[in-house]
Amino acid sequence: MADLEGFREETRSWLEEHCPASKRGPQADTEEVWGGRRVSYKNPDSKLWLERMSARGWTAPTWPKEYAGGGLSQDEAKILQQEMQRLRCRLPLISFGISMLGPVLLEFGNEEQKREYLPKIVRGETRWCQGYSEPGAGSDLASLQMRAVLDGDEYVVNGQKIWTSYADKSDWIFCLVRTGPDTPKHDGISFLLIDMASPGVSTTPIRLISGYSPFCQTFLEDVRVPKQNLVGPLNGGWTIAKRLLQFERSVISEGFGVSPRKRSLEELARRYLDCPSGTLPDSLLRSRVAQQIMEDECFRLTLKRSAEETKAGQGPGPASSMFKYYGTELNKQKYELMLSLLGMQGLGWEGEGFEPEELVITREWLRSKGNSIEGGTSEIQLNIIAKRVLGLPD
Amino acid sequence: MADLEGFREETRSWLEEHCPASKRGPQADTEEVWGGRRVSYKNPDSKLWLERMSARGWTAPTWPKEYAGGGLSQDEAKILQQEMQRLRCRLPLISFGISMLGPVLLEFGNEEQKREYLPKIVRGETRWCQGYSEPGAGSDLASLQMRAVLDGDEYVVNGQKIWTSYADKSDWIFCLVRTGPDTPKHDGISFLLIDMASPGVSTTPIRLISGYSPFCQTFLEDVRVPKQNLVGPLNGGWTIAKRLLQFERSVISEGFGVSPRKRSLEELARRYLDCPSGTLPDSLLRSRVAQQIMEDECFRLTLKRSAEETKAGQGPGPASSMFKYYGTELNKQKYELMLSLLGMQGLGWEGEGFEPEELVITREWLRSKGNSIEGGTSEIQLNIIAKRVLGLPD
Amino acid sequence: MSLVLTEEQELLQETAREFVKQRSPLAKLRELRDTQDPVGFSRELWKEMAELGWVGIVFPEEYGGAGLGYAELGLVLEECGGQLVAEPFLSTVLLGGNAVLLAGNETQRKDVLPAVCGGERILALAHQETHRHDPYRVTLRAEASGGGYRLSGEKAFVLDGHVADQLVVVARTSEQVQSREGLSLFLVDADAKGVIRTPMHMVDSRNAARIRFEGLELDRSALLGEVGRAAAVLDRVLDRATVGLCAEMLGGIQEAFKRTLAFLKEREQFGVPIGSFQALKHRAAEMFCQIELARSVVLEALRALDEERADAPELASLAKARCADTYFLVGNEAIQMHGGIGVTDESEIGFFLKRARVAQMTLGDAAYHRDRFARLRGF
Amino acid sequence: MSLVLTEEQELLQETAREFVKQRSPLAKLRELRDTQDPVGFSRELWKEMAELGWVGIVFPEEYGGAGLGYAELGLVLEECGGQLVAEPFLSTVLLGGNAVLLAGNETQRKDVLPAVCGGERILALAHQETHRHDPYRVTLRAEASGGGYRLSGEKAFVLDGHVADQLVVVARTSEQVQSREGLSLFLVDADAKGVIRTPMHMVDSRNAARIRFEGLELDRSALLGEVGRAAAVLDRVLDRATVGLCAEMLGGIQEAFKRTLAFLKEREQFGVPIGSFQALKHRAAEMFCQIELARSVVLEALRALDEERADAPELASLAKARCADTYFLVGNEAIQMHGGIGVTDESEIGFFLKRARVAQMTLGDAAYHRDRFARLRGF
Repeated sequence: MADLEGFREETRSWLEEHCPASKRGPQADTEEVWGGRRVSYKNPDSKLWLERMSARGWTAPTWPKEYAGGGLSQDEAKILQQEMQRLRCRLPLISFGISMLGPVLLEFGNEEQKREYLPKIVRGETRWCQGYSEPGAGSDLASLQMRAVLDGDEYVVNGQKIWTSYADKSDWIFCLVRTGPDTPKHDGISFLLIDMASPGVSTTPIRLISGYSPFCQTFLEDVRVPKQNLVGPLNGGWTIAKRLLQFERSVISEGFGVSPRKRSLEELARRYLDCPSGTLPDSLLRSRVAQQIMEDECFRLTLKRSAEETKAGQGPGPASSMFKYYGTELNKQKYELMLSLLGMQGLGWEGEGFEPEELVITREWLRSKGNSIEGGTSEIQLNIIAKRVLGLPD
Repeated sequence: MADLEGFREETRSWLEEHCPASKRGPQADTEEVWGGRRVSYKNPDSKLWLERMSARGWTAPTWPKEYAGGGLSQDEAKILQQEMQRLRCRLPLISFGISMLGPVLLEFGNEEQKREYLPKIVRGETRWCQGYSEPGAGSDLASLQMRAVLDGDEYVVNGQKIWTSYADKSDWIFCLVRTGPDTPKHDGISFLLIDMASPGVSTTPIRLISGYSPFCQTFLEDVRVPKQNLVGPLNGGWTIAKRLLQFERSVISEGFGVSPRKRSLEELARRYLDCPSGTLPDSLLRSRVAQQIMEDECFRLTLKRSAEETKAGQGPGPASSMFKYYGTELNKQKYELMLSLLGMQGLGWEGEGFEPEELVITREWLRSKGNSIEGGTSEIQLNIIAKRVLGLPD
Repeated sequence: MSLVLTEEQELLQETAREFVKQRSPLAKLRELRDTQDPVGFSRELWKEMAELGWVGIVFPEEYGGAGLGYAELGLVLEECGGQLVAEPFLSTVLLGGNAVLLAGNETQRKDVLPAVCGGERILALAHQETHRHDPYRVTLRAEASGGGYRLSGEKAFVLDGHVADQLVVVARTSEQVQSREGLSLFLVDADAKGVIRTPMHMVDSRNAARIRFEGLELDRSALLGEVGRAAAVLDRVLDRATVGLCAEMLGGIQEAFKRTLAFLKEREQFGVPIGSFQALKHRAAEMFCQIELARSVVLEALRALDEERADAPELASLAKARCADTYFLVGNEAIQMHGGIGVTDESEIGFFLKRARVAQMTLGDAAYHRDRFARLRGF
Repeated sequence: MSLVLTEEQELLQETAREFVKQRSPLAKLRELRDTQDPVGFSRELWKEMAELGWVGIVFPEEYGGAGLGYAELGLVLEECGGQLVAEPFLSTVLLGGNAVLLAGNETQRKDVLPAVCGGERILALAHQETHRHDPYRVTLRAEASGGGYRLSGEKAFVLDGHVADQLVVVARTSEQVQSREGLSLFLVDADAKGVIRTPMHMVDSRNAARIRFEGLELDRSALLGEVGRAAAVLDRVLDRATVGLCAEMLGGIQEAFKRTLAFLKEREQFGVPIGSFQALKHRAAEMFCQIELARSVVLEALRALDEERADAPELASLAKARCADTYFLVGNEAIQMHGGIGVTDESEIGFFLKRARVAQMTLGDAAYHRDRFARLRGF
């Protein structure tokens, strides 16, 4: 304990000294740093902050030092997080490499792969995206068709991925590919790392109902991939795929645990019910606001309890399906409530008649509809809970 | 049209003359007449009223006159109903024979059976009950096990039925029995009429959570049934069974279209929110009351539309599943709302602390839970809608 | 009158279905949106609809209409709703047109309605002032000035107000805000000096306007109906418009459901159509029930308007609450059941969700209409 | 303190589970009901529970208690809730006992609490007057009389009031009905002259009483705490009782769900276990999520009581609203999923539905606690 307190003090003073003032407190989405070859910094402090943090391995605090990670214990990592929150330090790097690929490489990668890829993730040098879904393989991921055929020392990859987040901005993609027979479907899948600068890779952004385009279609045509880019055993990719989905679900559901910069529901209610203080005048909306806040609170307490219970260090289990399911449903419900509060003012698309904040809420309301689909639909999560947690028969 | 108006006038004056005053307006459940061998009349007028109505065949207005029915057209029957409502005449007879067995006999019975059974139904001389479900065959009705084996001119029947409504008070039972092979399940079922006075028939009432016992377990042990009591072809009972279920569903759902004698939701709200007039003080409960009344109204309008659309004279189709499902769910929701209005006063079981009306509501709240189970669960109704109406694949 | 269609009505329904399919499928709305069409609908198409007699369906023949009823208009609106047709039935016929028909004097009717029925004049009703439907909450003032009136104040979410030729403006001539008394209607040329319009681009790709009246001077003849007594007319106009909107919503609900059902039968995962999964089946069956209820109440409400029944206001609220909830349910389920495809702009299914949300709030959401229903019932 | 159990807590949990299973399974409640037991629980069993130290868990050792916390009491209540144990934790420990502990002077505590901890004395809190929970709505008056007070008025739904040895009565000594000010507590012998009790038999087979006070004369020493200032204490008592009730509800919720899951795996229709039907699976998974949430908030609320945190009142309301909704959901789904068997009295599953409904209303339903949460948050 004494050691931890010492660590807390060191950390605090290091952060106070090294976190640039402009990287503290709320910031715009456009200031987020995702790294990669094509990174550009709107704010030079962002670059500085990333360099300082990654030099200590603190962009990936619990990864081993030998792979450029922070080498921190869970307790130390928590302290780091608390101290960053205390100072309101922004994350130096947002990265699917850190949240999704890294944990998988640590568990399934060989020594060479860890040494090759992890440090570049820690330093934000490589931006990764995820090549899982295909047009015919959504909820039924294992029916995927992208084919990788060994030709000498290289795999030749052909096929199409869909829902690749930010594929158009990424350097590398981790892909599920079919290397073995179609049936049984799960047995012929491998996990392959592909440099997107390879000839034959192309991407097209997908426009969503919200007007945003965070996803792409990704096409691979005769793309040649060195065979050492295979992670885990040949045709053994499904185990890795499932593990990674658990990490992904945790990311998505954690995302809904807090919403930092936006106006709270209570603030929105006060503003749009025209009631700066005291009891809100519309009993029905007031009750819905209370209910939503209470449900969010219950969800937060459940995340907290789960964290305490799994402190021992296990990764996320099937319960991650619950968080993914419930978190996204709750988020959709919350946006519906916001729209009810804003009334017609929450139904603009663009132009003068609406405030920018209102337009963002409308767009994010539409965006929220995808949360219960991406990363495994709500229906898939419920299936997983029924089967894995409750043991209900097939 | 002129004829119909003539019929209306005749009917009206006949009713005015012949319907005893005590059989008009609200009455207690205990005054309901179910007929049968063991009938006893609390009120002598009830007997008189039944005799007068059945003499004209108006207990079964649309059945052919040759079977003692009223021989009325659909339009005339509707007029009779309207005129009875106008005078608030009570039904002279409540009978599963009229609502369930009769229509089936008219469609599937042979001439002898019609002549034997229908007139006694019309006159309320025979009280029928339904032997469908078995302990192992609820939603999966076709897996029933009660066996009937031909022995000379008689079937020997062995097995157990459950959920037989008022079996302990009935004279005859119409039963689904297995006469053929188990697989395919549907092909070995026959529809058999059994006199409950036969040796080997016994019943035990089932106590429900509401404290009521409207259902029984019915045991048949070596019961001998003349083979002419078979309705329709041997092993062809499943078609009849399904048809009868549609009639049953209509009965159950129609039951929820109106609730005559009870306090309305608005009256309950006024009483238990202590607000004799004006706007109800609890906005949330007021909104729920409004919503319930509105949903009941939508349901009523849908029953009405369906009646208009099927006026041509078809029997109830798969849409009856919708009414059964929705009507019972709505009814459950309504009782939950009543309990919310009554507060703790709606949670009594017996004794002084509660008014009789309150205790009835509590019991009926519990009773309502069974509505979405008996006569085919809500889940079964949804399956039927999905398959038969929406054409979704198996 | 029966809920079962007459032969004439069936013919009208078929014509409307065919016309909408050929001339104004959903792709049209996307095109208008993507080309950032400043009008947001097609004036030519509107003229064609007028020539087919649809624009004037409910107006008396003496004003160029067909003298038919809401049962008939409902059929057309239902078909339009199925393809999210953006032409101005709601603004021009149901709101503006009805205001002139019900409140106007003979001169005003003769001036406005034939032009409306001919598809030449677009109207809008400028009533709402805040982000919430609240018909008697009127602060825009009309003050006596010379022989006429001077209008000052602002309206918002005036449907099609950005292109309307004439506006029917609800103004306060006396009493306090929120009072049902003291309201008056004025017929105003939309391009008059002192009328400043800002377009509002809505999420459903339709348009409305924020309109400021800066001391607009009006002649006495601009008054529509009796001074200070507009509420009774306004109620009737809003009821008709609400029921008409519900018919449109019903069309959208049914179409979104139809497309979703087709998708459930077609889309395969795990080697079977996803419509074979029982959880989705049950949800689809539930939607079916809700839609059947919506259909019943909309048809009854249309009938009540035609029969000028006393329960028409109640039925309007019943229909709107029901359609709002049902469109919400179906719009959301449609997206979720379409999965990834459902959230792409490339798919048309998202357009229904967007329209559902706007239609839900327009002329009062379900909570508003439940409250109104309770008020009408006296509790 | 952690949400993960300590070794001592695990031991307590196991002991409680075993004891309840052996000595007080659900069948016991049925037996009490069917024999129309006038008490409605077993005084002997209550003594045994006292001997195990459970009755006094949260009371200081100086009054015969164990000096432990709500985390520990919660474990016992959860196990009791699983078998719907009817013994008087809520009335005697959480409500009555806490009132004496928080408001009483040393003499009063010494008189009452050791007898409570020993399982010898049953208490009840007579606070509610109408069919709805509304803590400051007190009309029962205590008027100064001689050196003491005279109590006149009526209480209803006094839990276990039909057999309590002593009553803690909330009375109005000043101010208007509904005022938070002017409330006082009195400790009254239940068999005193002028106390007229009518038992109320509730649907969950527990009992309460309607109690009339007909000018009951009390000595000055009957006053519990400061005159006119009882609200603050009452709030704390109700919060503790609410959270305790939630722990009991959580136990019932979990047990009803466990039984339903077992039934889904066991019961076959169409040749397969009904738990293989996807629609039921999804509903079961949904329940699982709701129950996990309920569990989290109950554990946090118990912890907040032990840490005497400022957010304890908020958490009490959060827990009650959540448990009320979840017990309602699970109670109803349990019946429906059990099918025909579920609605028979022979099955035990219906007992959970009945208890769910009563527990839901007791000490305020979800609507009450959502309103209170909003008030506590200031909106």
